[in-house]
Amino acid sequence: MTQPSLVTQDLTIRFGGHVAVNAVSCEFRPGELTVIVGPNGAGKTTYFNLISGQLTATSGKVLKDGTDLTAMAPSARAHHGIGRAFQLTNLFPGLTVLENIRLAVQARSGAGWKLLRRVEALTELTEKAERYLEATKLTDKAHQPASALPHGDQRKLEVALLMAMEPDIYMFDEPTAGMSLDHAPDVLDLIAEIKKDRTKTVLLVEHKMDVVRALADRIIVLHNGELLADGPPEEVMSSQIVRDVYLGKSTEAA
Amino acid sequence: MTLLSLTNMQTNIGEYAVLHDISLTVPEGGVFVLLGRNGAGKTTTLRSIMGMWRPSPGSVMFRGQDITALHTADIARLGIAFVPENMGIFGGLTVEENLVLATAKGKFDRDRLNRIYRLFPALEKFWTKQAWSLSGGQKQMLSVARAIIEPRDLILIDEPTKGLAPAIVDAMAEAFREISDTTTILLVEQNFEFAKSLGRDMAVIDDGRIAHAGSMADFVADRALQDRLLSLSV
Amino acid sequence: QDPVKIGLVHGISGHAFEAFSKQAQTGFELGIEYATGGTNEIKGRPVELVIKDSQFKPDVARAVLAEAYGDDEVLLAVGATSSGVTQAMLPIAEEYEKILIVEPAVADSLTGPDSNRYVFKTSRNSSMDMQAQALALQPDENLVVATLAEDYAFGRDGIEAFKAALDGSGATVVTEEYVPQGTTDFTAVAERMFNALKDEEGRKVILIYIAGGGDAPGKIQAMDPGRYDIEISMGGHILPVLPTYKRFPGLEGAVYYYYEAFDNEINNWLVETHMERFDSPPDFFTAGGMSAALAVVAALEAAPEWDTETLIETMEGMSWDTPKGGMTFRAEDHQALQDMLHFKIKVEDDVEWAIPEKVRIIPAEEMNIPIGREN
Amino acid sequence: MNQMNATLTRVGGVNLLPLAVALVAFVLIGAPSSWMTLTVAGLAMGMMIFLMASGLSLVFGLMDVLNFGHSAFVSLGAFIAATVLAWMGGWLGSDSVLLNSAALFIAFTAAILFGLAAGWFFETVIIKPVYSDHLRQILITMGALIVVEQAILAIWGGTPMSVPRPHFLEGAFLIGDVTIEVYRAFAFLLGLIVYLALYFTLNRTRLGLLIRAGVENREMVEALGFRIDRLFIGVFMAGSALAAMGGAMWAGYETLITPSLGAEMMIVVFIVVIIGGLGSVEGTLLGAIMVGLVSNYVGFLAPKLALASNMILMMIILLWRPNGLRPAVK
Amino acid sequence: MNAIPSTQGSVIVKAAVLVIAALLLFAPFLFQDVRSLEVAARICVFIVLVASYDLLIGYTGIVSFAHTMFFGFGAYGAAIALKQMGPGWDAVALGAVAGMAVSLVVAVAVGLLSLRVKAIFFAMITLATASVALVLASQLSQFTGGEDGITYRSPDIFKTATKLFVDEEGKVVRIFGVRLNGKLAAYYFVFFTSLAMFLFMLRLVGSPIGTVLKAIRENEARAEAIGYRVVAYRTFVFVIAALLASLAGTVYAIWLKYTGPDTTLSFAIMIDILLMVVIGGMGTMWGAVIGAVLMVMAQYYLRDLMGTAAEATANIPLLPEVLNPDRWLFWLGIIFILLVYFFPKGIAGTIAQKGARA
Ligand SMILES: Nc1ncnc2c1ncn2[C@@H]1O[C@H](COP(=O)(O)OP(=O)(O)OP(=O)(O)O)[C@@H](O)[C@H]1O
Ligand SMILES: Nc1ncnc2c1ncn2[C@@H]1O[C@H](COP(=O)(O)OP(=O)(O)OP(=O)(O)O)[C@@H](O)[C@H]1O
Ligand SMILES: [Mg+2]
Ligand SMILES: [Mg+2]
Repeated sequence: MTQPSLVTQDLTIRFGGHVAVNAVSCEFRPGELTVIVGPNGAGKTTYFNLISGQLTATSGKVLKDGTDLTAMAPSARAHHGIGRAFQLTNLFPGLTVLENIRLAVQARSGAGWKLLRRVEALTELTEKAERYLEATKLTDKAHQPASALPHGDQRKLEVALLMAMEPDIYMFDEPTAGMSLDHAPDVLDLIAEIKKDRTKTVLLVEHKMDVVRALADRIIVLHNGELLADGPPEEVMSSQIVRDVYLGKSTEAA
Repeated sequence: MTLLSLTNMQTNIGEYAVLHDISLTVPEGGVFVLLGRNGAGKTTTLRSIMGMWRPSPGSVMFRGQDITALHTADIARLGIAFVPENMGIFGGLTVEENLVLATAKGKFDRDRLNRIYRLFPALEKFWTKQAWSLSGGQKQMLSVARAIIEPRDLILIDEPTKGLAPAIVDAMAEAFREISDTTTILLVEQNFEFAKSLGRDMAVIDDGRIAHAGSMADFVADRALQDRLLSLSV
Repeated sequence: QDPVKIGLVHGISGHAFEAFSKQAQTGFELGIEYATGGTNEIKGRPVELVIKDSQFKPDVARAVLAEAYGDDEVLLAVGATSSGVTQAMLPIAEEYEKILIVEPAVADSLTGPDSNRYVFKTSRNSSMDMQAQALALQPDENLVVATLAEDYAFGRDGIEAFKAALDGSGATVVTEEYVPQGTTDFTAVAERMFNALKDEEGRKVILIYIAGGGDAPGKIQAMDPGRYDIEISMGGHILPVLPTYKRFPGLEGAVYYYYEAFDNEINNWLVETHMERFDSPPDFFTAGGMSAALAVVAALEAAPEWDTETLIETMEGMSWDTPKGGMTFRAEDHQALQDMLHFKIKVEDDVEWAIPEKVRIIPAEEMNIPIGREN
Repeated sequence: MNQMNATLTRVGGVNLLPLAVALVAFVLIGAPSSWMTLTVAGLAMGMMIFLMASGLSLVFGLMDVLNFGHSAFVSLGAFIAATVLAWMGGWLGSDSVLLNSAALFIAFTAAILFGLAAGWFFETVIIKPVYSDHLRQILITMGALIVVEQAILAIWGGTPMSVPRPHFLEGAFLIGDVTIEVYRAFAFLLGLIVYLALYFTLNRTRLGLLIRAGVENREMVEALGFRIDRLFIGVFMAGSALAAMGGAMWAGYETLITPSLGAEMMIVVFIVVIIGGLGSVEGTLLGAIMVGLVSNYVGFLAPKLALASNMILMMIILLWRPNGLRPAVK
Repeated sequence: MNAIPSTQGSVIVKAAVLVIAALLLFAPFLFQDVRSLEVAARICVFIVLVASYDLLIGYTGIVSFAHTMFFGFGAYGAAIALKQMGPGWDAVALGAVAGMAVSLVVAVAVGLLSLRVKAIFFAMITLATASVALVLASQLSQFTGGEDGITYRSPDIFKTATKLFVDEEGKVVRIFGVRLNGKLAAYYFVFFTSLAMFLFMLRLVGSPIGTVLKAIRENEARAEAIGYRVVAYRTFVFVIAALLASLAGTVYAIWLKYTGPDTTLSFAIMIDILLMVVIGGMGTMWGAVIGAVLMVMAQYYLRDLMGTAAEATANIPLLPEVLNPDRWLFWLGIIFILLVYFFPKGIAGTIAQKGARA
């Protein structure tokens, strides 16, 4: 088995008296797509926030390829290859779609501090950004401001930003929420594509069971901030406890 | 009996024409589902009803009264509630305060409150927490709770199930079914399973026009139509 | 005949002091009228006033003064109201080699080392204010003083001048208090001064030297210094402020001008004309503006030629009459030496303001005003 | 840090801060009569600042509108009250306390009425187009400030105007060696009344909630059936009226006023609102009292530092609590 | 990636700026009166000052009230050096460097300490810092001249009496009636240093860092998440803007030969800068040019214009009162409100956008 690329050790955060993520230890490996499920408020997004740095853990550690990221700022973690897309759309609303993506490409390339080069002169950046536009089928909206996109396209742009960061660890937080049935497959195809690259690690939060079934290599279940189950999809999904806390009766329906 | 009717509604946002021609009749009682791809104009339709965008030309009639030109607040006072796509919760206020504002007199009806607690236990748990710190799904619950804390004639709901765990989705379906006896629900939904289980009537919007309207049962039966309008084949 | 052009550079917009500038202008116009006997002509040439607004901004003041000298070709210029603005204008006079008469700005430094030989100053300076103030206290061994001033160069220089004037009289200064500019609450500093003075023997005085608002005297008075036999002393003020002096009957101090105190032909004309035209008596800056105008006319009439060098020669040491008596431009630094008024406040119910009644005129010779520079 | 804060909250929280400051000052000052004089004067000064700041706090905190024009209302209130008082010189001069108070009451009412009208005008014409745009708010209200200041200059002229005071508010009570100015006692009472009125309307009604919600998401409050536009006008009018009243009160304290009076008080008012914490009237009161006390103590103990005392206080408090002492929104 | 996409409107804006640049370049020859040259020089300096402020407020969304403080550091640096050491380029260089050094230290300190806090608090902290600087300038009067400021001489080549070129008779050469004297040299010194700084800023905002700044303004948290260290970038622009302001201060000090609180540090200038940024249009360097030109012109000429208008309308009741030149600030305020109201994006921004729609 390959070395784990991302490890969380006893990762914990409390808000006042409320423990949102409670001593979660987990290892993630390249080439593996892990789906994180759990009821609303289980701590999934918070877990992501702890890994990518929007929140700092009360205790516990986050390691990427052996490097301790726990105390780093989000930007530093991004440079260590952690990338994530947000559950609630989180873009640069006043910039165009192309500019949004180019920013991510530029961050990756480290060109941010070039003071006296004109942006236009850095054609590689633009070309790369255009590739991601194409991959997410947003090319014809390239020059619209992000704020004018309909919800579904904003979700796509959110994903495109993550892709453009070219991280080692991809974290998707309900990427297809609110996407219509004709758009969702585009995004799912992209995720499947990343999965094929055996050097990348993918974490996915998703409530849609068909998506989970189609993509997951492994499922972990969070409940009240604790790691409740961890294992291959069929095994986890059929366990009684998961049915009780998460699925309700819709398992029968589906 | 017709509760709400939209006639030849055309809405522009800035310089963009978004709705081209929307005519729709929503009967009283039950759940009316609006379907359509991303960007089709569903949200815009709901906002046009609420008076947040102004259709022109076109008109919105509610219980026989022309509400096209009314102020949003006055429309709401007619007994119409709105659950927006982005949830529209007040992050700086606590869960309780969010709900207080949605009541008519500033006081809770105990029964309704208990029902909401049952439906969304998280809200009771985080009653005094500031809403911005809730999880995505909890915010969605709060937004729906705000709409049903008072009896209303019509609720406009924009994609309530997105981000909700399956168990909660079930509970919500249950709740909608329950209140739809007395309250009409105009539901925009991408989750076809959910929509299918609730809807009595439905319409599909495509590119700012009504592409299809009819009963849900007929639509469910017609696979070809579904494929064409919603790309359900995947 | 070509007109004689005279530039008036004052701040007439953008600051609460603009009213002072307007007084100065009115005074200047009246002065020209009086001195030319209403003909508005000097040696047959009509006087034309070129009025410029410094907006109370030093850079603007420099530009408009340069414009007056360079483009409008004024013979000489008069200004300005604020000391900082005037300070900035001084080098322009030197650059254009034309005369600048400073009125009504007060700072000593305007005739100090950074000034130049093209600058003459008709307005009084801070040293005069403070020396007169010291003399009005009739200092002797029995006098104990606590001083209160604002904490910046103007305030500190004033207190220095005051102490210099007390030197040798035997009076003591027990504490010097400085408050930030714009202070409105004087409780703390009053407590400090009370504490310093209350156990002293002799005549106990708090000397207040605050140019800005804030009403320090009133607020200190409200704290009842009388219970420790402490009296308040301060300089006089412009008319709109004098109503507030009604709270201090019997207060003694020194002031630049009060219209009833000076009895001479010019002042009588000024008061009469001003009453007639504006229905109010003339104030500080009206008298100041008039003095400047009288200096200009006196110089132009005396000078054989009107080129700058001849004018400077004429004006150095020149004496002329003003509403407040004779003034003399000191040859060394071009400061006009002048008399000051020692007053005592009298309150009369039917007069809107408190009257600074004349005790005596302090003649210029009694004051020892330091020489700012050697021209 | 967390623990420290927790202990603090248990014993009364930041509300005790002024008490702590006063205690420290007592030890440092030594002389009880001086300390008492300073403390009482500081409290009253705090109340006066609160009166001027409350309107700003209301508008700034609840509606998230940064009204630089606030100081213009303060100045206008001062001038209007002064003018009315001058007209009623007869009543003021009389020995009857009743006539005295009547004149004062009319002057204050005039200022308040004017504030209401000006607030209405300001909201509908100037502020409405720039809600939720901080920068443009700062700018447009700054423009309004220039206009109003110039208008005051045009109407009342630039020379300082003296403000007659009713007789019964002159002078001081003398208790032992401690002096308490009558006018300060009056201002203190006025401030207290305003505080209580604000506190009850904001905390005992849904009004405060509504306004806060409206600031965050105007559309949604409307979708809940509230006419937020009318509400905002109301709040704005109240804020302006408070400003005008604060100005009227300050005019009486200053006795000699210039058109720049409002602008001169503005920095201290902003400081108070900020150290108090955004949006809470309680915070503003606390901040005002802290500023009043600290500046008096520092002025007595270390006059050199007096100028910077407010700034230093603000920096310390912001470093300790980046959102101010008692922010309404955490 | 310019602030303004290339549209018909933005072409108009750029053309206008080019015309302004040309007018400024030939100003001494086109307008041969004293005031015009003062106005032109002030415009040059303020363009730099406003553009550097726009880097903060327009491009990064940082509201600072301390910009005049940095302007003042540069001006006082040069002024004190020139005063103490006498007129000379060594004094200018020393003053400029000293001013920039102080600006650098203060900007880094303020930036690192407080750019993390909420925008409004940052604004307050800068306001506090700036007022402390103002107080210091007043208190250290033995160096700064206190409220009255200091006058001094600038290098000899800039003296009006200096003849740059002489003809056979030893008289100063004239071109188109303009004397080639030190005043002219001083003007071109101001013009070209300002131009250089402006071009530097233009390049800066067109560089990748310009995009990053805008991203930070739009959504700080997201910029951090995709890998930009927000505090570092913010501090960096804050420092750059401070250094440029400081240099502009030095240039202005050399031109004015006087430095005092009212020409450099005062809050009134801060407000002027704000007004200029807004009138011109935030987030576009071109806007800074337009804003500075209009405001400075208004300051110097609106008054005269109103005087003329008041005279012209002398017979009509009321109007002359309202048009009284002493009330010019009143009108400036009104114009300003209308501008913010109708041109929310400033003149440059609005014109550029108009084109985009057409
Ligand atoms: N503020 C806006 N400015 C410009 N265009 C807008 C704006 N809001 C919506 N649109 C456009 O209007 C069209 C319809 O949008 P709408 O939000 O109504 O779609 P929708 O059917 O609700 O889509 P989704 O399922 O993604 O929510 C889209 O093409 C969108 O680009
Ligand atoms: N900053 C915060 N302060 C206080 N509580 C928080 C904060 N962030 C999250 N929480 C709480 O932590 C819990 C976990 O939230 P989280 O957003 O991680 O849930 P989630 O699993 O992503 O749920 P969902 O599926 O609804 O998005 C919630 O109860 C939430 O209220
Ligand atoms: Mg989540
Ligand atoms: Mg939608």
